[in-house]
Amino acid sequence: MMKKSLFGIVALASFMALFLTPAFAGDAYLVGFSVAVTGRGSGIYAPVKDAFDIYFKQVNARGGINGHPVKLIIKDNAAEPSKAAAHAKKFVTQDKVILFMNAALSSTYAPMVQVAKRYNVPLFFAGAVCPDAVYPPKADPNLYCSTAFGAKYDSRFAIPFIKNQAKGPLKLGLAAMNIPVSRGEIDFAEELAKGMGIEVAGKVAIPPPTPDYTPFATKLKSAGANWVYAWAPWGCEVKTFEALRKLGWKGKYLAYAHIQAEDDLARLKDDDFYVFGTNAFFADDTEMHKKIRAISVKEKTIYPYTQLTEGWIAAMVLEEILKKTPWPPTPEKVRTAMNQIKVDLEGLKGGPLVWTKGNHFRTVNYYRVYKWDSKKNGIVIVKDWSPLKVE
Amino acid sequence: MAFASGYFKTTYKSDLAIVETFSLWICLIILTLGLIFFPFFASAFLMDLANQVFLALIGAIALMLLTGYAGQFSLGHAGLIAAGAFTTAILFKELNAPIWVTLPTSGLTGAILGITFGLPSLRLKGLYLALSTLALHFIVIYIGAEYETQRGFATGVVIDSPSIGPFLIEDPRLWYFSLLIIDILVVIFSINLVRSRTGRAWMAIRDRDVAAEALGIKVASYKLSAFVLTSALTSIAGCLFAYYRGFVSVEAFSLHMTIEYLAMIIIGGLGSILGAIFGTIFVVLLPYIIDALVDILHVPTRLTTYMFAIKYSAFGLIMIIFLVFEPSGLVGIWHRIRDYFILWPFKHKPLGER
Amino acid sequence: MQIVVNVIVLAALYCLICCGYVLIYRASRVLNLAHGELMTIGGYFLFTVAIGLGNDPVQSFLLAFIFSLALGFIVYFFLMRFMAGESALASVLVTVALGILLRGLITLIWTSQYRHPLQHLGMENSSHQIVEGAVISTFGIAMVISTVLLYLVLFLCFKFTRWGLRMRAVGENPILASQRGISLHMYYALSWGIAAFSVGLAGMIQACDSGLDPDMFVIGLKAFPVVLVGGLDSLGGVIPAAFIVALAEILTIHYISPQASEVAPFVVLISMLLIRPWGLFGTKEELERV
Amino acid sequence: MDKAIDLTLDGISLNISGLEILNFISMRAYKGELLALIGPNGAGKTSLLNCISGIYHATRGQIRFKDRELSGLKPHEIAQVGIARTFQHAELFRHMTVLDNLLVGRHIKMNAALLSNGFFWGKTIEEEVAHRELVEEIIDFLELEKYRKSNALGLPYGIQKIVGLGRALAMEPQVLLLDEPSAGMNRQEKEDLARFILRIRYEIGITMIWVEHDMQLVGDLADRIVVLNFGNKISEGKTDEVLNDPQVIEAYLGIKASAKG
Amino acid sequence: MAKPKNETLLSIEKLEVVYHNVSTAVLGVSFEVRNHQIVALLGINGAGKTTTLRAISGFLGVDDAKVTEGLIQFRGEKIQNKPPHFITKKGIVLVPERDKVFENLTVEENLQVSVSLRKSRASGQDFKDLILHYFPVLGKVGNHLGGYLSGGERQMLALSTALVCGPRLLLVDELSLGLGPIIVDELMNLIKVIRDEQQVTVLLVEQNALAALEIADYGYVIENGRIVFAGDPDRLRNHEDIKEFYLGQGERESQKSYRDIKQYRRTRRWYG
Repeated sequence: MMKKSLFGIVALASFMALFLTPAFAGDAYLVGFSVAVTGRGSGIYAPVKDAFDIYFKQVNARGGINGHPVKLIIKDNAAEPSKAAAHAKKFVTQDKVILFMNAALSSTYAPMVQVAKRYNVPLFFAGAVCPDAVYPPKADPNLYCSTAFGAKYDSRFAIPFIKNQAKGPLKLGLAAMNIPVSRGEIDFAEELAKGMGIEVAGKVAIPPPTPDYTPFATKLKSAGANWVYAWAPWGCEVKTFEALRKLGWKGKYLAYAHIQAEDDLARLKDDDFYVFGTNAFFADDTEMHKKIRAISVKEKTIYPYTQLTEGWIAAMVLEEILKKTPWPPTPEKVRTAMNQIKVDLEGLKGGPLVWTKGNHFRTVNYYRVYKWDSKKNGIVIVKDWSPLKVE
Repeated sequence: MAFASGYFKTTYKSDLAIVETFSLWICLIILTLGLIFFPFFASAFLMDLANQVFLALIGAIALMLLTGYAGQFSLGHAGLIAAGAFTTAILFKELNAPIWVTLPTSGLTGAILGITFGLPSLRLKGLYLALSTLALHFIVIYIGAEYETQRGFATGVVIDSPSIGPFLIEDPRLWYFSLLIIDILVVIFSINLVRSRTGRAWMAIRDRDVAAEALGIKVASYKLSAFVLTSALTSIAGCLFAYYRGFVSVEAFSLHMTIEYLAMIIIGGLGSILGAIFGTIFVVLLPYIIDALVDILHVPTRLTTYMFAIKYSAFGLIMIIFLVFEPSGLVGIWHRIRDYFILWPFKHKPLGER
Repeated sequence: MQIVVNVIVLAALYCLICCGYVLIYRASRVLNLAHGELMTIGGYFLFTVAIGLGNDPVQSFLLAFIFSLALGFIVYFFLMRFMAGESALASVLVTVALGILLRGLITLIWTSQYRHPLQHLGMENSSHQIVEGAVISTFGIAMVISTVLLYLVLFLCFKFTRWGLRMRAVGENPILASQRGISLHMYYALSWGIAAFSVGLAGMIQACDSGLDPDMFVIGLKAFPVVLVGGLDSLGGVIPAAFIVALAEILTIHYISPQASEVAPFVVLISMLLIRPWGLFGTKEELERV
Repeated sequence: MDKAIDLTLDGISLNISGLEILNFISMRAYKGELLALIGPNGAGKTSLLNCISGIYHATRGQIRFKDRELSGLKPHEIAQVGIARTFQHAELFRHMTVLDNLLVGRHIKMNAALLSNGFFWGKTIEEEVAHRELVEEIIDFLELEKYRKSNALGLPYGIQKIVGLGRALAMEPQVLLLDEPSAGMNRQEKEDLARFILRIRYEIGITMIWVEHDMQLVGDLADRIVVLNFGNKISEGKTDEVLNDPQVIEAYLGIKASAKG
Repeated sequence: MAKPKNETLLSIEKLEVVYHNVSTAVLGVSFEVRNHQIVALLGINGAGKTTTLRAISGFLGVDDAKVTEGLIQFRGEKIQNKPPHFITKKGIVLVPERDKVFENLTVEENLQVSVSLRKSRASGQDFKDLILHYFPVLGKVGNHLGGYLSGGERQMLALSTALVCGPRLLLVDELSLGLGPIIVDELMNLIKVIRDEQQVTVLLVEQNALAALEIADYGYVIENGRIVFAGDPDRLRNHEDIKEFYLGQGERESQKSYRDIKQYRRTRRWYG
């Protein structure tokens, strides 16, 4: 009976803990961050958190922003919408953050968007896909996005690129993962391609947990595709490519460059595997890259430095936002700051990231294409920054 | 005039009362008052947790009726919630249907799915049945994903807050009270059900189906009725879920959700509505309790990544601990604590008590 | 032709995964829902060992085998042993909880990054033309060969060795087996060990073939229909069932729609349950018992 | 005795996976009589009961209740016809109280539907109270008062059997099949059981087919006896006649019958 | 009470078994089995015989039963609540009432399954000869599955697999169940032979008291979980009550008919 009573007391104490949220120092910029460190797709989102950790450790070590430290309240939502929703509510009502962020599966977006709208607090997506509401011309006043992905825009760059690259008759294969985001983009790419007079040979949507990609690759190969375009989570893109190669497919492959792309290019060492994206690779070795690498090594980040760019950019943007937010900060002031952001990303992207009142995505999206070059035994740029205006 | 030295029932009707004693009435009234006044001092975060519990409770009670009372296993619970949510989403998007259309239609969809996927229960038992209902999950999710993709709702279908007449149910407090009323209805409905003819038939089938059939219970139709009722209730919960969250997306209905519901009824204690309530509160709040404990510990930011992984494991570990050491569930602990106070200062139950 | 090879490789993978489901179920009437996690961990074992040993595939694999086997024993002795006599549902839920625990541990130890053990083993996953128009990768071959070997060894053991015989006896009637002097714990642990080993092997080959990440566990769930179609308690039933399901899946990819391949196994499962609820080779009494 | 025939079995044979369990058994039960079915272990007595109550389906032969053909009916349909049974091992619903166990017995006599049950509206309450009264009568009849709200799981074996009997009685059957009701009872419990059986026989007047091992009980109580041995009927008739039939004594008491083969 | 000779092999004291933490099955049974004897434990269905045997042979986790009170001693060692395989290795082997053979294994395989206590002393071949010596029938059906055997063959196979374990004490539950009188006689005699030749002690649990007392050296009567009577076979056979209840041969006239039970004991109604 003693043990059982103890059990009850522990339960009661934990329950009380729910009500007692720790008080934060009043002089910090409070930012909420709900991220999928565990659970589905956490491989993409956890590095963002990793980058934020080291970035703001530095910022705070420098004395913070405008003389105030930045306090990130980081919560793990394990990619579950209900947890993301609860976190958002907690950030806004209990912690009184001035802005909150999301880096998780797209299913967590809507509940957080709801909170942002309802409580009129800006929400900043630092994770994967940008929701429609951030695009111009009528961007939602509370939603912002700095991520590399640009649904609909990516394919607008990719399909013409493939058309230009292809020598001889082009037969385009399309690969998506069977999740609405990915399939939507690939359907869009199919229309684009058809509009440009490209023959689409085969389109596959691969169910998320697939033990064997070979059957899907077989389908693409037997359809006679000599170029394949994939816009899906990285695992799906690269595994489809590998499966195609294992089948002896000789064509070329263009995939969206996720954070893992650089490492995998070096691993696969395949001359016909092209990746495109809006973030510069560490192969560029700019000053900024050296800096990130140095800090990452020094702080012993959990994820390799090559995967930190995405998070680093978001962190730079956040720093810029907070810089423009005069003390004492309010969501209102943050919003004002966010509507006139121009961040020089120092080579991490093709140009500055600019937010305006009507465009919370970026005014210009710069794309670059990389691939492995076995002659040079390194990653080379196939096509340098090409701007694509976002309107 | 003599006073009765205890509580006596004089009619069979009074023996049927749910709330049997005066003191129980007082407890209930205090609980109700607490529930009524809770929204007026709770933060929006706590309100959200309360609403989450209320939402989950409908599904948990439905599953309890099916598994805890009728003895049928199902792994398709998340699929049923998804079915309700997608019915709502499709009706809302395609026909701009109001809640008084979507809610019953969701229930109907659930009922139809219940019949379809209850049919294997006539031939299958236990694990076989559980695994065949897994197909329900995958098929519903597949259909949902197809709808989302075909209609171009890449990041999920957004649904507006429902309105009943002139009232727009958007405020968490309004949600709270709406859900509270629905929950109370569901709880009372279930309690009534399990103490009357239908419930007894279910329990008879669960305990000994051969004997039940020999007593004239149509085993097949009762199994089906359990599936239909559960599915309908669950789908209704799915509809409310869609409205409360304001969006529907296939990624939100993973198998993990099914497992959470199973955990609710088993940790709560199978075969008890009270157990479903306890289990729901426990399972819904557990991650946040661990969260809060982590907050109190003030783990350095650098280590939080590890803390999150540990937190994720802890959910599994706590489930294991419960299943291994407390098979009768939270309701078992509750009975022991209650007995302890009732019997105090004596240690043992008098003989002859059950 | 390629389609046939694809079916064979996929069926081999399913066989390898489902072997464990059946072994554990036959021995202790528990359906192990943490099987996918055991598989993933097998892959991670190989990854860790490969990094530690570096470019030594034979030793790496052997060590990873031992780890997987040991994991199975540990799971039995420290967890499942306590579930004897509990309801089937509770036992199954324990394995579910174990799965959650293991997934958390995987993220904790190995993070959520994509991993590629092949890099560290110093091996190539090249492809080989076996017949005109059909190609198979090295690890595809490895998958098929190890499946054949595993099943062959298991069948021979069950048929001709004393412990195999006793394992069958334990599966059929644990009480009588125990009364005939067989220590159940040992045989249950053995079945968990072999199950963890076989599924870990699947995980290792899978990791070499197409990389490793924590989400791999879902493949374990995808193999479910195979076990049910074959009959939960029938090891021999797994093989035809795996072929049927793999065939259905691959034909769907090719002739219906690739995304529908997700539900194809379940359609097979449901049609199977309508015709023979106890599976292809399962015993009818089995159905009554569970 | 009223000679109206209640139950007719006509050439019942039963094969289960190749094993001949019952072999062309014909017998009849007259209205209101207490018909004992005896025979050594494995003679097929319980199988015969299972055939009547629809749990097994006879391979050949017919079963009629009054003029109604019963072959092929499902157990619950047979229950609705008015044939109740008890089980050798009571088979109570373990997690339910005695009261609820008995109320399950009232199932076919109640007709409130699911929704009305859930809302506990007028009809349900009326029904619950009315049937509760009837069940209380059975509790009174079988002297189960002190176990009313106990869980079936913890009851002494003898009491479980009596509850099983009560559950069958609650169905208000016209024919009652008793499967070794006295098994596992001591003398005192058997005396009680005998009393209950007699009361059912004379007061309520239900036809009973009674599988029994205890020869004394059979000898004292039964009106008529049917004897089975290895799936064959070897004797049928008035109690005294059957018990003195040398063939029965041989089969039953296990004295070597080499002469007969 | 006549004291049997020889040293005590097995002694049970005030045994109490609880199933599922609630229902008590056996209440305070006490008896003992002496070396080299055949002891019969008689009683009707549900009297607690099988539970007693199961308690001696050990419970498994799957049974959800345990010995809560009392003592089971085998050669002076406490063995209650030990797992069955442990007890088998101590030399107590049970031939259960049902599920006595592995139905999906052949007869040969059934014999091989048993873990032998005398592994060091006898090779597998010796066992085979031994078994064929007692049960020549099994040699003919060696390749048949256990499930397809007749009742008698099944019982013989069960006895054989138990013998392979090399028991000191053989527990036999309902040897006669479902068997014809001739085969019962045959088996009973075989048990006696085996006892003599193999130095085995036998505890026989039977409903068929007549057959059991034929070969037993000592007998106990168990009723409602209690030993109500004990003695050597003659004493049991000649006791009026035993005759009445278990041998079915009491003089019916002398005993009270169930019809004549005084109804007023509990109720004030008379019937019949």
